[in-house]
Amino acid sequence: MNLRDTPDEAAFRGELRAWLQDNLPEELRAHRGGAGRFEELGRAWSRKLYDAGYVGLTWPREYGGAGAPYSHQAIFLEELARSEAPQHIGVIGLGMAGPTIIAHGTDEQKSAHLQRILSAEEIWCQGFSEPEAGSDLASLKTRAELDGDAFVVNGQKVWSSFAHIADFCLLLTRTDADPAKHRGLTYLLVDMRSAGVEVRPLRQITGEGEFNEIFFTDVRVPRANVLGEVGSGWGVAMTTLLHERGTLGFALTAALEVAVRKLIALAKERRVDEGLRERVAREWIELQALRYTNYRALTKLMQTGVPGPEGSIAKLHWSESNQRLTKLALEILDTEAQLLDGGGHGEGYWQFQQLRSRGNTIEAGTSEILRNIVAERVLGLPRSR
Amino acid sequence: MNLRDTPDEAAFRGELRAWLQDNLPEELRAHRGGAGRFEELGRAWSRKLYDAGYVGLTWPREYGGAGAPYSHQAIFLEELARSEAPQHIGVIGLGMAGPTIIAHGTDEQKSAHLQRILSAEEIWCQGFSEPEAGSDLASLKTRAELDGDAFVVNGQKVWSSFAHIADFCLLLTRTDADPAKHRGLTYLLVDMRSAGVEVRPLRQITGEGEFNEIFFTDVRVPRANVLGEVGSGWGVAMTTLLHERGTLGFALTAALEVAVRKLIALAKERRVDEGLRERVAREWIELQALRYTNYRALTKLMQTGVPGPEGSIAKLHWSESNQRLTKLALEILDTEAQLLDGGGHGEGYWQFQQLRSRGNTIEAGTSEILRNIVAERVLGLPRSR
Amino acid sequence: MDFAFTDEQELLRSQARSFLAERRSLEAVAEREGSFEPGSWQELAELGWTGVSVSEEEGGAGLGFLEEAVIFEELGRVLYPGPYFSTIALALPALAGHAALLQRVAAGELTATLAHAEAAGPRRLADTGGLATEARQDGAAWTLAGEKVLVPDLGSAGTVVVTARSGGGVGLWSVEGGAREPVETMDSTRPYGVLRLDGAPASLLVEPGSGEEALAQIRTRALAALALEAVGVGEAANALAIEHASSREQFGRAIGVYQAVSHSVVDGYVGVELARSLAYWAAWCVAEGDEQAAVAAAAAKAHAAEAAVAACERSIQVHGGIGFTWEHVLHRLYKRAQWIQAFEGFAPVLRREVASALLDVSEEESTELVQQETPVQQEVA
Amino acid sequence: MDFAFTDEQELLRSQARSFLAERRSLEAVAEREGSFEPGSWQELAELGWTGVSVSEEEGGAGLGFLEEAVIFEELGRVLYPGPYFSTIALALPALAGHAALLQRVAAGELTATLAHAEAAGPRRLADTGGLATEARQDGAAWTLAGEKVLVPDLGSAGTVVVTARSGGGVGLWSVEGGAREPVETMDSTRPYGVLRLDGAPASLLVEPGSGEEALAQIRTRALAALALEAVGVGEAANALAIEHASSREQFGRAIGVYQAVSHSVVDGYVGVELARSLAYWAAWCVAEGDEQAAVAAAAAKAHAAEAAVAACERSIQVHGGIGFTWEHVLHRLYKRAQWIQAFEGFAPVLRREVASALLDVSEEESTELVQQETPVQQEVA
Repeated sequence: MNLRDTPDEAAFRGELRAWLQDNLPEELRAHRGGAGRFEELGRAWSRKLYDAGYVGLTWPREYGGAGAPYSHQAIFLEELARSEAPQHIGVIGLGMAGPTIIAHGTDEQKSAHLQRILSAEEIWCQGFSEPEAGSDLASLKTRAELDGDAFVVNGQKVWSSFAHIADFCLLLTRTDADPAKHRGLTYLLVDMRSAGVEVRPLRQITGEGEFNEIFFTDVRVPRANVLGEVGSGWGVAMTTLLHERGTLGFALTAALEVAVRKLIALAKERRVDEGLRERVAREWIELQALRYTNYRALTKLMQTGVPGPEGSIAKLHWSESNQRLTKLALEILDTEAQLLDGGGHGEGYWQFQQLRSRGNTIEAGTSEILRNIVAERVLGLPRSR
Repeated sequence: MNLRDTPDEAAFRGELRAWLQDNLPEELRAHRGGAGRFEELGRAWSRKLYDAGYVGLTWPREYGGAGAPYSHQAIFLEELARSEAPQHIGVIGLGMAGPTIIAHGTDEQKSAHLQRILSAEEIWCQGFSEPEAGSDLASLKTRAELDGDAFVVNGQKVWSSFAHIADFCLLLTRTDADPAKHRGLTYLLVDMRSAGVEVRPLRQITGEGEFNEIFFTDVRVPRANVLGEVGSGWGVAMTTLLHERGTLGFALTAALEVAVRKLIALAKERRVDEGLRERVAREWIELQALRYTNYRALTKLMQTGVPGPEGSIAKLHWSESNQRLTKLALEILDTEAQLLDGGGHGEGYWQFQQLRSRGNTIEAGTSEILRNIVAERVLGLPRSR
Repeated sequence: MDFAFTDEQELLRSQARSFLAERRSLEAVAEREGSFEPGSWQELAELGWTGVSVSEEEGGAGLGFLEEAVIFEELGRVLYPGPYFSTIALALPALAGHAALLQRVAAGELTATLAHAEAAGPRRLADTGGLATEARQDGAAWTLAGEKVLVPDLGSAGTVVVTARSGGGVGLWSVEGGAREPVETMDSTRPYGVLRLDGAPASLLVEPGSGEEALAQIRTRALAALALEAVGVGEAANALAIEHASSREQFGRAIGVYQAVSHSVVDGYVGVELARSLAYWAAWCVAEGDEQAAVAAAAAKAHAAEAAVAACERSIQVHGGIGFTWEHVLHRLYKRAQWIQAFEGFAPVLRREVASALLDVSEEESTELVQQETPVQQEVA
Repeated sequence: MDFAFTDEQELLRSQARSFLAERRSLEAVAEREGSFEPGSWQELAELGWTGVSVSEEEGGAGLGFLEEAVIFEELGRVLYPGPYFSTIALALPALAGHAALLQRVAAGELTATLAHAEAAGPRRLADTGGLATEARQDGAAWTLAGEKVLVPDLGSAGTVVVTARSGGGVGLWSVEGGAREPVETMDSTRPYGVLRLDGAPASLLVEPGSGEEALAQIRTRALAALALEAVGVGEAANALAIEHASSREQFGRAIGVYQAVSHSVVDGYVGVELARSLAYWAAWCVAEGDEQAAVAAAAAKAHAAEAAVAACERSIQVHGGIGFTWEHVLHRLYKRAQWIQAFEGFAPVLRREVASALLDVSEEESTELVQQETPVQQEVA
């Protein structure tokens, strides 16, 4: 056990920190999240990260990655959080599309997409959820019917981040009305510029439109764009979700660290009473719990190459911590908690964060589904009904 | 809406308060609960209450009751709590056996038992739960087989309060192995002095033995002791449980009021900090919430004669309040929280209460079952699986 | 002992509920993005709601706070975006004795609010320390100078009751002028405003020196009113959760069959029912002028605001993604619940106030509160 | 960055676990009603556990706190009722430099504890205000006079490390005499005692004036040790809950299929896993003498004690009636979790300490803690 950086890690961290100091544009610092402001600048910043060699740190070198140990990726996310820099805009490409294509893609698919994902030339979105198929993903209805050398896609997807700026979509479709729902699904890589694709932003309770609906009307997707086999979409999708949760912990810790830091600054500024002080300390402790749980997971990942169940635990814990923390911030703002300008932190920062946090226990696997997963797969409890 | 006593209620309260001042033996005051100390004195005290006309306040006059409005029973419980006097020892007889016999009993059963329940000449216990049939009551296995003019009972019951001093038992048995579990149950009134009845105290985590196991080996129960019809035991049992929960609210409020009062005294004595003060206030507020919810229920009961769903709500709320409150008391005791003598309140009062409180969410309907009941019967949600 | 609304009060409730369902439903409020439609105020006045507690001579119904309580709860259920809370709970008590103003309020011709907080001065009604707005008398005429923040419904209020300091101490004046600047709030149905007074003409409502007492009474009423509103908000959020849990299917079944869903809905329901008991208790204390009114109102508001917020959060979670969208009405309930929560202090602030009443008193007084906090026994003592 | 125990440490853990399962299982502890069997101490010594951090010259293994951490956690899992915590966490650091005592501890010949709290004086190791026990020197000989309360494992301790005041300030002495009175505790596996010293002969361990510093180090070690114990206790409670939820049937199914049960078990598990991360972090900080050790230990103990208590409570609830009986082992875990919780302050007390470290410092220092609380980056700076 050694919680300090190895010389190699220390060197990597030092270089990165210096690079961020020199290269992070001031207007990107302290980006509050949400879709609105980041898009224009996001691709340029992502490209800059790519050119400096900081994108795809753990990807194999043959696909344009750095082939570095996972600890470098952890350090990268920590340092990004510390400097309040935004992440690469292609989070779905990097975290989900890329690993899934590496696992299941043809050589053509790999060479078409992987390098462009890293360089932010291709932004990806995910087309899994549907209005009637949320937690129960396997009941999805978007149809893909083979017509010559293409699948013709009709249906509707929802809760799709980045769809309004995405170049490609990871689309899960039904190609067979098999009663065994998990079979009969096919995974397609869809060009978002295809005719018949329409994206409508879904306004959230924050007032911003971070997610989208995507409507597919007779969209033709070349057969070559099937990822994996026709009918094997469920298995491919599980790879995507495994990667979604497997690499999540550090990004969540980084996000929570930023929030805790701002919370502490707020508490100091407002000279809060003993009761609130104690609750601020609790949030800091919960952050450490998340951080060191991730380190345990990272150590296991580096030893075994397989992500442990900690991804689900981290998501559960982070979402509840972030919800509690942002409510605490509003309580510190006290009678000013309702003010969207002037009274709070700049432009309703905490109000935005607090409202946004309610989505944390819903998106990327509801807390209910995650608890089912931990109960069944980690604790071995009988399958919940 | 008028939260003050009517002149009639005020007169009743005034007399009762004066009576308690004159008649409550000092050694019964501030009885901490638990089985150990109360038994010897309990019957005498109960008889005294009976002789003064304070037992069976809402029972019909024809069965020895006072035929008074429910508000008198509420006032009775409030004043008992205020003076820290114990309740009548026959709580199961008064709250469950009596009402069930009134509803389903023969004239012979009524005249044999009702008056003796009031006077504490007969103490009752309940024989419902079994080791394999807790929340799932209908799966009980204790058999009763007709042999001439008697049922022969074999089986085991558990979690039976007062069984070690009880004269009679409300026994739910299986007389038919009907696959529809609810049918085939028969409700018997069993003399605890019958041959073949053995009671073994079950020691609890407090160290005391408040509950018991009861073993029945070839116990002969006269056929005349069937309550209701043979095979209709489930319905009769539901009457018992309805009364268990229907009249519970005021007793729970009374118990919580005693606890809150002691908590406040402790907090004042220990001059606790702001954080603990606020938590003490919270418990007082939760007590008021329970109290006024009961008043709402009482008003509805007096208007309609039917207890509302507030019984389940009161039980849920009380059990969690009492658990939180007793933990708070130990936190106020701080480094002395572990001391069973000297350091805490007399003879480990709070330690006993805190440990005992863990049973509150299990006994008389687990919180999980009560939430199911509220979900299905009050909110009309689809039946939980 | 009778803890039920009278038949007349229940009739008022059912009339209110059906009127609001038809004319001012939650859905309709959402369609207008929660903005106030001035015409709606006259409708309320015609129903007699603006004059409930105004005497019959002054054009009101001569009823009391229990009837207003019914209205507060029902308006909370549909998030009525007009200045009813500001006019009836915050301003009206200060108008007592001013027949002309009362008549205009009862007739629906005048809306009002209360301006007390200041940027560098007091933030709560319970506090007048540092109050800097000045009242000056010139003959019979008064003028006020100062700046008030966090004024509820300032944009839709006709007259503003303003706290200020003069030689005689803190008093209350009414002002119609001054510069008003709207402030954007999370809950758009009840925005705040900033009021700048630079020698604005004012009418004296409450004598200098009596301001603190008037504020204390207003505060107790306001806390009780907000507790009642919170009950309405929480009940509406629960109703949506029950509806969704019963109809939404996943894995081939209504999601309400899953205990993770149904037990959460139950806890939301239980919380609001307990809050309801406290809110009605507080309402009765206010209506009766009971000496426990201040503590009861603080306790009820603390509990009910938390219950409403929790009910909304549970409801959003039960709804999943759809409950997180702007188009769904839930977020509006949630934002109002949070508005209520923040007004005059979050629950811990109010609970500390209750703690003082319980712990910083003699044995005897504390026994009063603990044992006899139920007013049931008062006639015995 | 390597947040795993070494292979040697893992071997120690698996040996400990199988030894304890065989010889000192939770069930066996329960059969003896949690009483200490003195013979068991020699077994521990033979395994080398009493001398883990004692140098090899003094008969120990010359290892560090990470190895002791493994033992603390494993002993917590089975509620070992002997004075391991008292000897190794509370007393041992004060014996540093006293070779003869260290040798006896390593050899299993000497158990020990620490007596600091006084009835009218300090109650926590963090506090020496009002410390009234007096140390008097007569030539080379010392005697102590005073009364100590809340002395853990006093009944089974050979020597007692006692804090006292002399002209030079607070120091630490060892005492074998004095009158010892047992005190009944909720957790019978770790009883307290009262120690009365009336001129008892004593040996100086830590110079007067250096007592506070020594206590601070002992305290950090003790908090980390209790966090580790709490993880063991919580894990044992969770294991029982999982086992019961998988095997107990109601309504024709294992109760673990019901989310009210399974999600509660999950929350218990998640709580203990998070606590484990904090406890290992604190252990590493103690082992390394890291400057964050005090804050890490306070944070870990606060969190882990609450997690263990919650895990026990969830487990009792999942077990239903049987979990509430004396014969079931659960209540013993619960009582130990509560013992840990109360020692040196419940979580809010410790969190206030953490709050001071975060909020009562300069911008720079706070940034250190917030951003760089991960020691990962220290070699960069």
